[in-house]
Amino acid sequence: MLNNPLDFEKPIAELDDLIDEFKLASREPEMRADAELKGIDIELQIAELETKREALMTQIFANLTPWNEVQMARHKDRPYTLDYIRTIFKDFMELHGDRTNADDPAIVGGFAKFQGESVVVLGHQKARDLKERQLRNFGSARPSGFRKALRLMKLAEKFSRPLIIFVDTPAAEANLMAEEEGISSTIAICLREMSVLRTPIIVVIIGEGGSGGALGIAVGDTILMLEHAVYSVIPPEGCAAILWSDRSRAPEASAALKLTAKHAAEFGLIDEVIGEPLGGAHRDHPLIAESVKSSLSYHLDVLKNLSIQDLVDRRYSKFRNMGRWENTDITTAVVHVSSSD
Amino acid sequence: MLNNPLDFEKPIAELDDLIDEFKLASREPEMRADAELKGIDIELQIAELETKREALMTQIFANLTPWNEVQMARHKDRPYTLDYIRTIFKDFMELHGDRTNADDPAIVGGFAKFQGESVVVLGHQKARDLKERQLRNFGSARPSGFRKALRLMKLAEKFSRPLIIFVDTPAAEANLMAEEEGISSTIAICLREMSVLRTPIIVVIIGEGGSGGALGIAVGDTILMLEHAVYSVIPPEGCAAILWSDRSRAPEASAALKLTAKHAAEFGLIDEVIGEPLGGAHRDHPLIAESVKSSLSYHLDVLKNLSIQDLVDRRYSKFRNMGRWENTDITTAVVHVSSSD
Amino acid sequence: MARGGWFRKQSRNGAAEATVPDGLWSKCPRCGVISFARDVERNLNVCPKCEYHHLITVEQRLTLTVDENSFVEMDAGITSLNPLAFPDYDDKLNSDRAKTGRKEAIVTGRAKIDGQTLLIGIAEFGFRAGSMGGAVGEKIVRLLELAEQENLPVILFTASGGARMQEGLLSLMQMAKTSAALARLDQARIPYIVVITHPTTGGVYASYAALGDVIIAEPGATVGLAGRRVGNQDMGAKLPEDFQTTEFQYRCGMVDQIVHRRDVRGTLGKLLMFLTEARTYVK
Amino acid sequence: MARGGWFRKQSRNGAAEATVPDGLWSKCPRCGVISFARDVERNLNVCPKCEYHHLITVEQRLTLTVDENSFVEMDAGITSLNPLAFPDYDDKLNSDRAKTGRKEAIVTGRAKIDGQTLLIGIAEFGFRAGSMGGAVGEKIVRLLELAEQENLPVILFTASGGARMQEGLLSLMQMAKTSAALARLDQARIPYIVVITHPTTGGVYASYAALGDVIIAEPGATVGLAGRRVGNQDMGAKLPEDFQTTEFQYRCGMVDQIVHRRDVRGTLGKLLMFLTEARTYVK
Ligand SMILES: [Zn+2]
Ligand SMILES: [Zn+2]
Repeated sequence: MLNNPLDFEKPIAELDDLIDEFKLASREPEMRADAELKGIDIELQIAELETKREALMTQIFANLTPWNEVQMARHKDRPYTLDYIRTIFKDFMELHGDRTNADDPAIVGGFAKFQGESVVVLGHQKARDLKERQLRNFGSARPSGFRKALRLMKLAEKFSRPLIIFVDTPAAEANLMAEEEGISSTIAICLREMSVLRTPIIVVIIGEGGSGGALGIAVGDTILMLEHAVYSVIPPEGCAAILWSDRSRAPEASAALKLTAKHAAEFGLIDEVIGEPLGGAHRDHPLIAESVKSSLSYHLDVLKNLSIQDLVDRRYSKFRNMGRWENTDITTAVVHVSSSD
Repeated sequence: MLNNPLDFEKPIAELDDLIDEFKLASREPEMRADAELKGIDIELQIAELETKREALMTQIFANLTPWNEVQMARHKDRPYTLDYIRTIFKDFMELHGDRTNADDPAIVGGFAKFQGESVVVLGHQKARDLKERQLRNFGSARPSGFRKALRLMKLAEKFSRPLIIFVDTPAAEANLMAEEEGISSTIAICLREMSVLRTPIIVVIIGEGGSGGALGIAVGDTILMLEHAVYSVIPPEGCAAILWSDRSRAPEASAALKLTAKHAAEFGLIDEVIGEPLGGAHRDHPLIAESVKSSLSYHLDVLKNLSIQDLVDRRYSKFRNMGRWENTDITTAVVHVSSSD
Repeated sequence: MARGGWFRKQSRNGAAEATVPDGLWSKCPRCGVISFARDVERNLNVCPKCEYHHLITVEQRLTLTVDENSFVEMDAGITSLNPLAFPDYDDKLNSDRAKTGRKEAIVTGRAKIDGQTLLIGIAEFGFRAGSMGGAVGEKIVRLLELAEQENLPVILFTASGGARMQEGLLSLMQMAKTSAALARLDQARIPYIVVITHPTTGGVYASYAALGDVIIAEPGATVGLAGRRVGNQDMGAKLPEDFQTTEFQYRCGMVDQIVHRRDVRGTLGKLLMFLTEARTYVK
Repeated sequence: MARGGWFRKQSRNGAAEATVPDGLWSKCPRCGVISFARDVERNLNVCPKCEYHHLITVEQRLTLTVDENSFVEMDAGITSLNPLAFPDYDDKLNSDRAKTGRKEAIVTGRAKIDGQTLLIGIAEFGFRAGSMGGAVGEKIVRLLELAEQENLPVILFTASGGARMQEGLLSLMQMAKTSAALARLDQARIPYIVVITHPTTGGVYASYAALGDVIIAEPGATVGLAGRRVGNQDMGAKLPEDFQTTEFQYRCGMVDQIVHRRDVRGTLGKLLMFLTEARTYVK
């Protein structure tokens, strides 16, 4: 059962409630007796409802709109970075502080063991209850968060540890203090330094890939993305505000922005879409963790077979070739239709 | 004439006033006539006074106590970093900002031409009038100042420009904001990074070399020190407070601390004492500038003849060998009586 | 007294305004003073009253900045596609192409300042508010790669609303693409100077605009990540008068010098001299 | 009820206090609670009431930290001279030598934690308040140079009033000397871990104590540049309750973890595992 069902999940939640009721009834002798008296076959009812539920699930989740995907990516029951760290990794030793003026709880990271190997893991951290959500600034990193992230990346480089990064943020913080501390400059420095970091980097977009706040820690050798995660140059609400001066038209903007995992893969901007359990990662934390783990494991092996120089050269080519454009100059006319496709 | 004579300079200042009066009289026909009437030979008087003044100068400045040297180093008429930059260098292009959150006016720096060659020059900046002194925080650098300094040092390294550094600070800032922004950490990082910076570094202690705040930008290949500058592990007032709970006993502490240029040279901690005009740098800005320039010129030529690797190795040895200790372990007994002497 | 031509259309984000009025008179968007258009132009399109730096065209910028006839454009034919089939984007591109006579929101090429050869890129704010899509990213990276090959210094004049929304995630990636090329330039120790002009925001400020070895900025420019409006909404806190301007960024340590338009050329000439001089002493 | 022995002499700077009372009882300098000395000792010299971490001797620290019998001391004979002929310094040195049985304010050597060999330095606060003179600097640099030669990780336990005033400028230079050796260790990519214990201030905090790849700190320690008193005098501003403590430095991003004394050994063991594991994937 979900704590926070989305609108389009509510029919499923209602069925779930009904099934639960029957299941309860089947365990209570008095209720069972009452049902038999009324000629109701509880087991049959449950079976029928479960069949119906499965059909409903398939129907709903096969037809998610881009806006539904945004909602899924922001789902409050969705696993967050620390959930993955706790399940996929061992011996997590969190490191704190940017060595400049703060420790930003919106980004967590440290050493950990991944399948017996020492790695550095980090990522944006959201939270569920209000107090912790505020503490984590809703996953919006401040300059100190990016500085901490960069510090951990340099540690990973120094000690030749693979870097595994989870991305889940609505955007970078952009308030007065963030501007005063150079949020733009800090992100830019992260982009530059990650592109030449001499250690393998795997990035997993697990929820919201919110523009520069996401990309600031997402320059990797391998970019994985969960099926119902989104990755966008601008929040759909902001896009709608610019296009139509109407934030409520975010669903339309979501469609226009092509911000789903499927699109990111089509554009060649990510390397793999990690499938989620039917109905989304939030319905089966252990299962999605297993999928992420096995994908990480596969890709880490691939990267480990490259020399460091190949790795860094390959990373440069990867990002250097992103983007589409054409050259209308007749002498050199060419259409560049992207990156890795 | 001095604007701000020190106590022990006052007899000289009084003579100066008297000489000025006679000189004025010699130019005023009425006063001349009056003097002749009274049988006073103005020119003779002036000559006598000037002889007396010279004797007094020699006598006073040959017998400065360590505390007098502290007073000299802090003299308000003494040339500051920007005074040297303006006279010794050309085309100074000041650069600003630590790229983190501030631009600290207590440290200035930028590109400049030294004898036709591009260099990076930086240093602590004090000031004379109260408003600018406050702006410059009396030459006490904040973390952002050290970050700016380090940024300029890295620019010097990147573009292979020699680095010329002027030191003149009572101490690093240590207030709440400085602690919040890691003043200690920032100084430590400067010390570490300067020791391996791949460009020649010449440091000139021009006034107050105030403990960590001075050393934080003073790890160089060649350390020059003005005759009346001081360089100390702790301000004499602080030392007196610790030893005798009495800051007014700073003169005694100054003697105990052996903080003069002469002592620094004897301990092998600096490479050259730059002589000042009789009575101190503040009595002849152009002359001391000329001396500093010629010393910089000589030492820069020496450094330019070294390979970068030799330079960096030599810098390591220089600081690695500073300090005195003995080994009382009978098997390896040795007395280490310092660095370069 | 004729007053034709100074009622200018304000663009949606309040940042852009026509730079040179059609008519005789020009009203300053900051101080409101009405001046002879010719006087404003003669003053390098800086308001004679309040020193407001009007937006200028790439041609005007080149005239102010590089040695006469020294500029040779590169990659002028590179232009955007509409990979997302984003509504109205094709029309907007075509309209901006017609309006500016440019194929994209940046012009790149080779030029000289005080006789010193360099590579230069100048944002065309009139083209999609200078925003960075695939074509802008490609043109910048080609410039940077050429700089590395030929060991030439690079100067970029920035003016941009940020990453170009209509190219979605592909445009966001231009931040990483340009920054990666700058990482290589950095490792090759090639000078890279940024001149921030009004306005420089969003993904452009959070990538190549913030990565200069030296960063100078024209006074009064809007410079920040998210734009003042966003900041206001998020915080409710009181913002300083000069929030997200050149002066604010200078105070916060992000800008080396605030340089009046009349001094930009001289400053760049001096910087090039400092940064490109032969490294005589390194053995 | 006997109360012998818990009236302890407070040192001038308020930082030091006798760690284990002679008598049966011990009064906590922070919370004032009186406990059985034996109970405090059994609790790793942490106050059972308020978790105040009492100063402990080098022997106690080694017992808590390294594998039994694994410690082999180095350079035990290195000791200070009195190069400035500073008043009373010789006497103070002799008295501290007698009191601590050590020749200097740091003990260095080779040891193991969880079977992993490392080089370790532990400050002896009882010797000249752990201050850094020429002998301390020399011992640390020897340790660091050996670490580079033998590719061994280094752990330093800090506790110091700063540079040792009585050696004047020579002691200030130990900041540069130790930091220069750490620069080389950094370039050689050898792990360097700092454990900050009460108190760590002045020139020690502004050099090797702040340069750890990882920095952990015991709770409640005084950690800062100039000491709370100085700060107060300079500013008149209201200071936070925890100004210049472990917790303050942690909040300001200077410390990776606040680690209770009972967990220091385990944390170090884990860190060594992470930092020294063979680099299998690098081709
Ligand atoms: Zn105006
Ligand atoms: Zn207690």
